[in-house]
Amino acid sequence: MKNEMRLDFASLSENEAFARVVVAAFAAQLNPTIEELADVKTAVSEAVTNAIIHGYENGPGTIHLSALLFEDGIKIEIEDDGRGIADVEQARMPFYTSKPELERSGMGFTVMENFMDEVEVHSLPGKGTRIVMLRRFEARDPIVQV
Amino acid sequence: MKNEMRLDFASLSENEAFARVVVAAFAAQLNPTIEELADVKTAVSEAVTNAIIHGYENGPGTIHLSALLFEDGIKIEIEDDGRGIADVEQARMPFYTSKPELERSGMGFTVMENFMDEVEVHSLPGKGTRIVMLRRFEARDPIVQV
Amino acid sequence: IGEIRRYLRDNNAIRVSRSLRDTAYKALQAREKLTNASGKDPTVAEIAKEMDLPREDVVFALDAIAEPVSLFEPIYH
Ligand SMILES: Nc1ncnc2c1ncn2[C@@H]1O[C@H](COP(=O)(O)OP(=O)(O)O)[C@@H](O)[C@H]1O
Ligand SMILES: Nc1ncnc2c1ncn2[C@@H]1O[C@H](COP(=O)(O)OP(=O)(O)O)[C@@H](O)[C@H]1O
Ligand SMILES: [Mg+2]
Ligand SMILES: [Mg+2]
Repeated sequence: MKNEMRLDFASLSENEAFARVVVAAFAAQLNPTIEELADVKTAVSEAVTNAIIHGYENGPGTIHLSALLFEDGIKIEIEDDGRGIADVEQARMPFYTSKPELERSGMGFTVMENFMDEVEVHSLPGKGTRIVMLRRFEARDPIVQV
Repeated sequence: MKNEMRLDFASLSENEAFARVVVAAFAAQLNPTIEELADVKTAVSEAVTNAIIHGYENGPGTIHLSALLFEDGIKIEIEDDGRGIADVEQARMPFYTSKPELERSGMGFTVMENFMDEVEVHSLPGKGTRIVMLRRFEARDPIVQV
Repeated sequence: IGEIRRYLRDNNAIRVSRSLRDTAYKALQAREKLTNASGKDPTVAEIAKEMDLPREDVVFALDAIAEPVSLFEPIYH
Protein backbone atom coordinates (compact mmCIF):
# COMPACT_ATOMS: atom_id res chain seq x y z
CA MET A 1 0.00 0.00 0.00
CA LYS A 2 1.13 3.49 -0.76
CA ASN A 3 -0.97 6.54 -0.18
CA GLU A 4 -0.36 10.19 0.46
CA MET A 5 -2.06 13.41 1.38
CA ARG A 6 -1.26 17.04 2.02
CA LEU A 7 -3.25 19.38 4.22
CA ASP A 8 -2.97 23.13 4.72
CA PHE A 9 -4.89 24.68 7.56
CA ALA A 10 -5.15 27.93 9.47
CA SER A 11 -2.96 28.33 12.54
CA LEU A 12 -5.81 28.32 15.05
CA SER A 13 -5.90 26.36 18.27
CA GLU A 14 -9.24 24.78 17.22
CA ASN A 15 -7.34 23.08 14.42
CA GLU A 16 -5.07 21.07 16.67
CA ALA A 17 -7.79 18.48 17.34
CA PHE A 18 -8.71 18.62 13.66
CA ALA A 19 -5.16 17.90 12.47
CA ARG A 20 -4.87 15.04 14.94
CA VAL A 21 -8.01 13.35 13.63
CA VAL A 22 -7.00 13.88 10.00
CA VAL A 23 -3.76 12.01 10.63
CA ALA A 24 -5.58 9.37 12.66
CA ALA A 25 -8.15 8.81 9.90
CA PHE A 26 -5.39 8.49 7.34
CA ALA A 27 -3.21 6.19 9.44
CA ALA A 28 -6.27 4.07 10.25
CA GLN A 29 -5.97 2.68 6.72
CA LEU A 30 -3.05 0.62 8.06
CA ASN A 31 -5.24 -0.69 10.86
CA PRO A 32 -2.84 0.02 13.70
CA THR A 33 -3.56 -0.75 17.33
CA ILE A 34 -5.16 1.89 19.54
CA GLU A 35 -1.83 2.41 21.26
CA GLU A 36 0.05 2.94 18.04
CA LEU A 37 -2.49 5.44 16.79
CA ALA A 38 -2.56 7.26 20.14
CA ASP A 39 1.22 7.68 19.95
CA VAL A 40 1.02 9.21 16.50
CA LYS A 41 -1.82 11.52 17.51
CA THR A 42 0.11 12.76 20.52
CA ALA A 43 3.19 13.51 18.44
CA VAL A 44 1.07 15.38 15.87
CA SER A 45 -0.55 17.42 18.63
CA GLU A 46 2.81 18.51 19.98
CA ALA A 47 4.15 19.51 16.58
CA VAL A 48 0.99 21.38 15.58
CA THR A 49 0.79 23.15 18.94
CA ASN A 50 4.40 24.25 18.52
CA ALA A 51 3.67 25.64 15.06
CA ILE A 52 0.71 27.62 16.42
CA ILE A 53 2.30 28.89 19.63
CA HIS A 54 5.97 29.21 18.76
CA GLY A 55 6.05 29.30 14.96
CA TYR A 56 3.26 31.82 14.48
CA GLU A 57 3.15 33.05 18.08
CA ASN A 58 -0.64 32.75 18.06
CA GLY A 59 -0.88 35.06 15.07
CA PRO A 60 -2.22 34.21 11.63
CA GLY A 61 -0.45 31.66 9.46
CA THR A 62 -0.86 28.46 7.53
CA ILE A 63 0.32 25.07 8.77
CA HIS A 64 1.29 22.45 6.22
CA LEU A 65 0.85 18.81 7.11
CA SER A 66 1.62 15.88 4.89
CA ALA A 67 1.50 12.16 5.43
CA LEU A 68 2.76 9.21 3.50
CA LEU A 69 1.61 5.67 4.24
CA PHE A 70 3.83 2.77 3.41
CA GLU A 71 3.58 -0.93 4.02
CA ASP A 72 4.32 -0.82 7.73
CA GLY A 73 4.18 2.75 8.87
CA ILE A 74 3.58 6.42 8.34
CA LYS A 75 5.78 9.41 7.64
CA ILE A 76 4.41 12.77 8.71
CA GLU A 77 5.68 16.26 7.97
CA ILE A 78 4.43 19.33 9.83
CA GLU A 79 5.68 22.67 8.62
CA ASP A 80 5.18 26.33 9.42
CA ASP A 81 6.51 29.49 7.77
CA GLY A 82 6.95 31.18 11.12
CA ARG A 83 9.81 32.51 13.18
CA GLY A 84 11.99 29.41 13.12
CA ILE A 85 14.40 28.06 15.73
CA ALA A 86 17.92 29.46 16.11
CA ASP A 87 19.33 26.59 18.14
CA VAL A 88 17.62 23.33 17.30
CA GLU A 89 19.81 21.24 19.56
CA GLN A 90 18.87 23.34 22.57
CA ALA A 91 15.18 23.35 21.57
CA ARG A 92 15.14 19.56 21.55
CA MET A 93 16.52 19.27 25.05
CA PRO A 94 14.09 17.94 27.64
CA PHE A 95 12.49 20.74 29.67
CA TYR A 96 13.86 23.49 27.45
CA THR A 97 11.21 26.07 26.63
CA SER A 98 11.57 29.60 25.32
CA LYS A 99 8.24 30.50 26.89
CA PRO A 100 8.48 29.58 30.59
CA GLU A 101 6.03 32.42 31.31
CA LEU A 102 3.32 30.36 29.59
CA GLU A 103 4.06 27.48 31.92
CA ARG A 104 5.01 25.29 29.02
CA SER A 105 6.69 22.04 29.90
CA GLY A 106 9.46 22.08 27.34
CA MET A 107 8.72 18.41 26.73
CA GLY A 108 7.14 18.63 23.27
CA PHE A 109 10.15 17.42 21.30
CA THR A 110 10.91 14.78 23.92
CA VAL A 111 7.37 13.44 23.57
CA MET A 112 7.67 13.33 19.78
CA GLU A 113 10.98 11.48 20.04
CA ASN A 114 9.53 8.96 22.45
CA PHE A 115 6.36 8.28 20.51
CA MET A 116 7.82 8.17 17.04
CA ASP A 117 10.67 6.09 15.60
CA GLU A 118 12.42 9.01 13.94
CA VAL A 119 12.10 12.77 14.39
CA GLU A 120 13.95 15.33 12.27
CA VAL A 121 13.78 19.07 12.92
CA HIS A 122 14.67 21.42 10.09
CA SER A 123 14.47 25.09 10.88
CA LEU A 124 15.64 28.45 9.60
CA PRO A 125 15.20 31.53 11.78
CA GLY A 126 12.78 33.90 10.10
CA LYS A 127 11.77 31.24 7.58
CA GLY A 128 10.03 28.48 9.46
CA THR A 129 10.25 24.99 10.86
CA ARG A 130 9.65 21.56 9.39
CA ILE A 131 9.28 18.45 11.53
CA VAL A 132 9.60 15.08 9.83
CA MET A 133 8.44 12.11 11.87
CA LEU A 134 8.32 8.44 11.09
CA ARG A 135 6.45 5.72 12.89
CA ARG A 136 6.41 2.03 12.06
CA PHE A 137 3.49 -0.15 13.06
CA GLU A 138 3.87 -3.76 14.01
CA ALA A 139 3.06 -6.30 11.37
CA ARG A 140 -0.56 -7.26 11.56
CA ASP A 141 -3.02 -9.69 10.19
CA PRO A 142 -4.19 -8.27 6.88
CA ILE A 143 -7.57 -9.91 7.34
CA VAL A 144 -8.57 -7.34 9.90
CA GLN A 145 -7.54 -4.52 7.60
CA VAL A 146 -10.30 -1.94 7.23
CA MET B 1 -15.78 32.28 13.30
CA LYS B 2 -13.84 31.79 10.13
CA ASN B 3 -11.62 28.88 9.40
CA GLU B 4 -10.33 27.17 6.31
CA MET B 5 -8.37 24.19 5.10
CA ARG B 6 -7.13 22.64 1.88
CA LEU B 7 -6.44 18.97 1.33
CA ASP B 8 -4.80 17.17 -1.59
CA PHE B 9 -5.01 13.41 -1.70
CA ALA B 10 -4.37 10.53 -4.04
CA SER B 11 -7.25 9.36 -6.22
CA LEU B 12 -7.72 6.00 -4.52
CA SER B 13 -11.01 4.50 -3.44
CA GLU B 14 -9.72 4.14 0.16
CA ASN B 15 -9.57 7.91 0.30
CA GLU B 16 -13.26 8.40 -0.19
CA ALA B 17 -13.89 7.52 3.46
CA PHE B 18 -10.85 9.55 4.48
CA ALA B 19 -12.07 12.69 2.70
CA ARG B 20 -15.48 12.26 4.28
CA VAL B 21 -14.01 12.11 7.79
CA VAL B 22 -11.78 15.13 7.15
CA VAL B 23 -14.73 17.27 6.10
CA ALA B 24 -16.89 15.98 8.95
CA ALA B 25 -14.19 16.64 11.55
CA PHE B 26 -13.73 20.16 10.20
CA ALA B 27 -17.45 20.88 10.03
CA ALA B 28 -17.78 19.63 13.61
CA GLN B 29 -16.34 22.97 14.72
CA LEU B 30 -19.70 24.50 13.81
CA ASN B 31 -21.46 22.10 16.11
CA PRO B 32 -23.93 20.50 13.71
CA THR B 33 -26.16 17.55 14.50
CA ILE B 34 -25.23 14.06 13.34
CA GLU B 35 -27.90 14.32 10.65
CA GLU B 36 -26.54 17.55 9.24
CA LEU B 37 -23.09 16.05 9.24
CA ALA B 38 -24.34 12.91 7.52
CA ASP B 39 -25.81 15.01 4.70
CA VAL B 40 -22.52 16.77 4.11
CA LYS B 41 -20.61 13.50 4.25
CA THR B 42 -22.88 11.90 1.68
CA ALA B 43 -22.44 14.82 -0.71
CA VAL B 44 -18.66 14.70 -0.26
CA SER B 45 -18.67 10.96 -0.92
CA GLU B 46 -20.52 11.41 -4.17
CA ALA B 47 -18.23 14.18 -5.41
CA VAL B 48 -15.05 12.34 -4.43
CA THR B 49 -16.29 9.08 -5.95
CA ASN B 50 -17.01 10.93 -9.18
CA ALA B 51 -13.51 12.40 -9.24
CA ILE B 52 -12.00 8.94 -8.77
CA ILE B 53 -14.22 6.99 -11.16
CA HIS B 54 -15.10 9.53 -13.83
CA GLY B 55 -12.46 12.25 -13.48
CA TYR B 56 -9.44 9.98 -13.26
CA GLU B 57 -11.19 6.82 -14.50
CA ASN B 58 -9.63 4.83 -11.65
CA GLY B 59 -6.16 5.86 -12.76
CA PRO B 60 -3.66 7.93 -10.79
CA GLY B 61 -4.39 11.55 -9.96
CA THR B 62 -4.68 14.07 -7.17
CA ILE B 63 -7.98 15.27 -5.75
CA HIS B 64 -8.13 18.76 -4.25
CA LEU B 65 -10.59 19.43 -1.49
CA SER B 66 -11.06 22.69 0.34
CA ALA B 67 -13.48 23.80 3.00
CA LEU B 68 -14.38 27.16 4.43
CA LEU B 69 -16.34 27.51 7.63
CA PHE B 70 -18.43 30.57 8.18
CA GLU B 71 -20.85 31.60 10.88
CA ASP B 72 -23.64 29.25 9.94
CA GLY B 73 -22.38 26.84 7.37
CA ILE B 74 -19.66 25.29 5.28
CA LYS B 75 -18.51 25.75 1.71
CA ILE B 76 -16.73 22.80 0.16
CA GLU B 77 -14.85 22.56 -3.12
CA ILE B 78 -13.82 19.25 -4.65
CA GLU B 79 -11.67 19.39 -7.75
CA ASP B 80 -9.94 17.00 -10.09
CA ASP B 81 -7.63 17.59 -13.04
CA GLY B 82 -9.18 14.72 -14.94
CA ARG B 83 -11.16 14.26 -18.13
CA GLY B 84 -13.85 16.85 -17.44
CA ILE B 85 -17.50 16.90 -18.46
CA ALA B 86 -18.58 18.01 -21.93
CA ASP B 87 -22.25 18.56 -21.14
CA VAL B 88 -22.73 19.58 -17.51
CA GLU B 89 -26.46 20.07 -17.83
CA GLN B 90 -26.92 16.51 -19.05
CA ALA B 91 -24.53 15.16 -16.37
CA ARG B 92 -26.64 16.74 -13.63
CA MET B 93 -29.85 15.12 -14.82
CA PRO B 94 -31.25 12.45 -12.50
CA PHE B 95 -30.32 8.94 -13.67
CA TYR B 96 -27.90 10.15 -16.31
CA THR B 97 -24.67 8.17 -16.23
CA SER B 98 -21.94 7.83 -18.81
CA LYS B 99 -21.00 4.46 -17.35
CA PRO B 100 -24.16 2.35 -17.36
CA GLU B 101 -21.97 -0.72 -17.83
CA LEU B 102 -20.70 -0.20 -14.25
CA GLU B 103 -24.29 -0.20 -13.05
CA ARG B 104 -23.92 3.28 -11.72
CA SER B 105 -27.10 4.97 -10.67
CA GLY B 106 -26.60 8.36 -12.25
CA MET B 107 -27.91 9.90 -9.03
CA GLY B 108 -24.67 11.41 -7.67
CA PHE B 109 -25.40 15.01 -8.63
CA THR B 110 -29.02 14.66 -7.59
CA VAL B 111 -27.90 13.48 -4.15
CA MET B 112 -25.50 16.42 -3.82
CA GLU B 113 -28.26 18.84 -4.81
CA ASN B 114 -30.65 17.35 -2.30
CA PHE B 115 -28.26 17.25 0.62
CA MET B 116 -26.60 20.62 0.10
CA ASP B 117 -28.09 24.11 -0.22
CA GLU B 118 -26.13 25.04 -3.33
CA VAL B 119 -24.17 22.99 -5.84
CA GLU B 120 -22.12 24.47 -8.68
CA VAL B 121 -20.37 22.34 -11.29
CA HIS B 122 -17.50 23.88 -13.25
CA SER B 123 -15.88 21.66 -15.81
CA LEU B 124 -13.65 21.82 -18.85
CA PRO B 125 -13.21 18.71 -21.00
CA GLY B 126 -9.61 17.57 -20.81
CA LYS B 127 -8.91 19.93 -17.91
CA GLY B 128 -10.96 18.78 -14.97
CA THR B 129 -14.00 19.36 -12.82
CA ARG B 130 -14.64 21.52 -9.78
CA ILE B 131 -17.69 21.09 -7.57
CA VAL B 132 -18.57 23.91 -5.20
CA MET B 133 -21.12 23.03 -2.53
CA LEU B 134 -22.61 25.06 0.26
CA ARG B 135 -24.51 23.87 3.28
CA ARG B 136 -25.99 25.98 6.04
CA PHE B 137 -26.55 24.58 9.53
CA GLU B 138 -29.24 25.60 11.93
CA ALA B 139 -28.26 28.29 14.40
CA ARG B 140 -26.87 26.72 17.56
CA ASP B 141 -26.34 27.83 21.08
CA PRO B 142 -22.64 28.72 21.19
CA ILE B 143 -22.54 27.82 24.90
CA VAL B 144 -22.39 24.12 24.13
CA GLN B 145 -19.32 24.64 21.99
CA VAL B 146 -16.41 22.61 23.41
CA ILE C 1 7.06 -15.85 30.73
CA GLY C 2 7.76 -12.28 29.71
CA GLU C 3 7.79 -13.38 26.11
CA ILE C 4 4.53 -15.21 26.43
CA ARG C 5 2.95 -12.23 28.07
CA ARG C 6 4.21 -10.03 25.31
CA TYR C 7 2.88 -12.44 22.72
CA LEU C 8 -0.53 -12.46 24.35
CA ARG C 9 -0.59 -8.72 24.68
CA ASP C 10 0.42 -8.14 21.09
CA ASN C 11 -2.10 -10.56 19.77
CA ASN C 12 -4.85 -9.13 21.88
CA ALA C 13 -3.97 -5.59 21.04
CA ILE C 14 -7.18 -3.91 20.12
CA ARG C 15 -7.27 -2.57 16.63
CA VAL C 16 -8.42 0.94 16.00
CA SER C 17 -11.14 -0.35 13.74
CA ARG C 18 -12.80 -2.11 16.65
CA SER C 19 -12.38 0.66 19.18
CA LEU C 20 -13.91 3.11 16.71
CA ARG C 21 -17.02 0.98 16.43
CA ASP C 22 -17.26 0.77 20.23
CA THR C 23 -16.99 4.53 20.52
CA ALA C 24 -19.55 4.99 17.78
CA TYR C 25 -22.12 2.78 19.50
CA LYS C 26 -21.56 4.68 22.74
CA ALA C 27 -22.07 7.92 20.83
CA LEU C 28 -25.38 6.65 19.50
CA GLN C 29 -26.42 5.70 23.02
CA ALA C 30 -25.44 9.16 24.27
CA ARG C 31 -27.41 10.69 21.44
CA GLU C 32 -30.50 8.74 22.36
CA LYS C 33 -30.15 9.63 26.02
CA LEU C 34 -29.81 13.33 25.21
CA THR C 35 -32.70 13.22 22.77
CA ASN C 36 -34.91 11.62 25.40
CA ALA C 37 -33.89 14.21 27.96
CA SER C 38 -34.31 17.33 25.85
CA GLY C 39 -36.76 16.26 23.16
CA LYS C 40 -34.46 17.45 20.39
CA ASP C 41 -31.61 16.07 18.35
CA PRO C 42 -28.35 16.84 20.18
CA THR C 43 -25.41 18.41 18.41
CA VAL C 44 -22.08 16.71 17.97
CA ALA C 45 -20.59 18.90 20.72
CA GLU C 46 -23.32 17.92 23.17
CA ILE C 47 -22.69 14.24 22.47
CA ALA C 48 -18.94 14.77 22.79
CA LYS C 49 -19.40 16.54 26.11
CA GLU C 50 -21.58 13.71 27.40
CA MET C 51 -18.84 11.24 26.44
CA ASP C 52 -15.98 13.45 27.57
CA LEU C 53 -14.25 13.15 24.20
CA PRO C 54 -13.14 15.73 21.63
CA ARG C 55 -15.95 16.22 19.10
CA GLU C 56 -13.56 15.37 16.25
CA ASP C 57 -13.03 11.94 17.81
CA VAL C 58 -16.76 11.35 18.01
CA VAL C 59 -17.16 12.30 14.37
CA PHE C 60 -14.34 10.00 13.32
CA ALA C 61 -15.78 7.10 15.29
CA LEU C 62 -19.27 7.60 13.90
CA ASP C 63 -17.91 7.32 10.41
CA ALA C 64 -16.78 3.78 11.17
CA ILE C 65 -20.39 2.64 11.37
CA ALA C 66 -21.64 5.00 8.71
CA GLU C 67 -24.54 3.61 6.81
CA PRO C 68 -24.29 3.23 3.08
CA VAL C 69 -21.63 5.55 1.99
CA SER C 70 -23.15 6.31 -1.28
CA LEU C 71 -26.85 5.75 -1.10
CA PHE C 72 -27.20 4.93 -4.72
CA GLU C 73 -24.08 2.99 -5.49
CA PRO C 74 -24.44 -0.67 -6.16
CA ILE C 75 -23.00 -2.57 -3.21
CA TYR C 76 -21.13 -4.98 -5.40
CA HIS C 77 -19.02 -2.62 -7.45
N1 LIG D 1 7.46 25.39 15.20
C1 LIG D 1 8.30 26.08 16.00
N2 LIG D 1 8.68 27.34 15.67
C2 LIG D 1 9.51 28.06 16.46
N3 LIG D 1 10.04 27.58 17.59
C3 LIG D 1 9.71 26.34 17.98
C4 LIG D 1 8.83 25.53 17.21
N4 LIG D 1 8.69 24.34 17.83
C5 LIG D 1 9.45 24.40 18.93
N5 LIG D 1 10.07 25.60 19.03
C6 LIG D 1 11.02 26.01 20.09
O1 LIG D 1 11.47 24.85 20.77
C7 LIG D 1 11.18 24.95 22.16
C8 LIG D 1 10.89 23.58 22.74
O2 LIG D 1 9.70 23.04 22.21
P1 LIG D 1 8.90 21.99 23.07
O3 LIG D 1 9.83 20.87 23.43
O4 LIG D 1 7.66 21.61 22.35
O5 LIG D 1 8.54 22.76 24.42
P2 LIG D 1 7.42 23.88 24.70
O6 LIG D 1 6.48 23.93 23.53
O7 LIG D 1 6.74 23.42 25.95
O8 LIG D 1 8.16 25.18 24.85
C9 LIG D 1 10.03 25.94 22.26
O9 LIG D 1 9.95 26.57 23.52
C10 LIG D 1 10.38 26.92 21.13
O10 LIG D 1 11.34 27.84 21.54
N1 LIG E 1 -15.49 14.53 -11.71
C1 LIG E 1 -16.02 14.14 -12.87
N2 LIG E 1 -15.25 14.06 -13.98
C2 LIG E 1 -15.77 13.66 -15.17
N3 LIG E 1 -17.07 13.33 -15.33
C3 LIG E 1 -17.88 13.41 -14.26
C4 LIG E 1 -17.42 13.81 -13.00
N4 LIG E 1 -18.45 13.79 -12.13
C5 LIG E 1 -19.53 13.40 -12.85
N5 LIG E 1 -19.21 13.17 -14.13
C6 LIG E 1 -20.11 12.76 -15.20
O1 LIG E 1 -21.44 13.02 -14.76
C7 LIG E 1 -22.21 11.81 -14.83
C8 LIG E 1 -23.26 11.81 -13.74
O2 LIG E 1 -22.65 11.75 -12.45
P1 LIG E 1 -23.47 11.13 -11.25
O3 LIG E 1 -24.76 11.88 -11.15
O4 LIG E 1 -22.62 11.14 -10.05
O5 LIG E 1 -23.80 9.66 -11.72
P2 LIG E 1 -22.85 8.36 -11.78
O6 LIG E 1 -21.59 8.64 -11.02
O7 LIG E 1 -23.66 7.27 -11.14
O8 LIG E 1 -22.56 8.10 -13.23
C9 LIG E 1 -21.19 10.70 -14.74
O9 LIG E 1 -21.68 9.49 -15.28
C10 LIG E 1 -20.03 11.28 -15.51
O10 LIG E 1 -20.23 11.14 -16.91
MG1 LIG F 1 5.66 22.30 22.59
MG1 LIG G 1 -21.49 9.54 -9.16
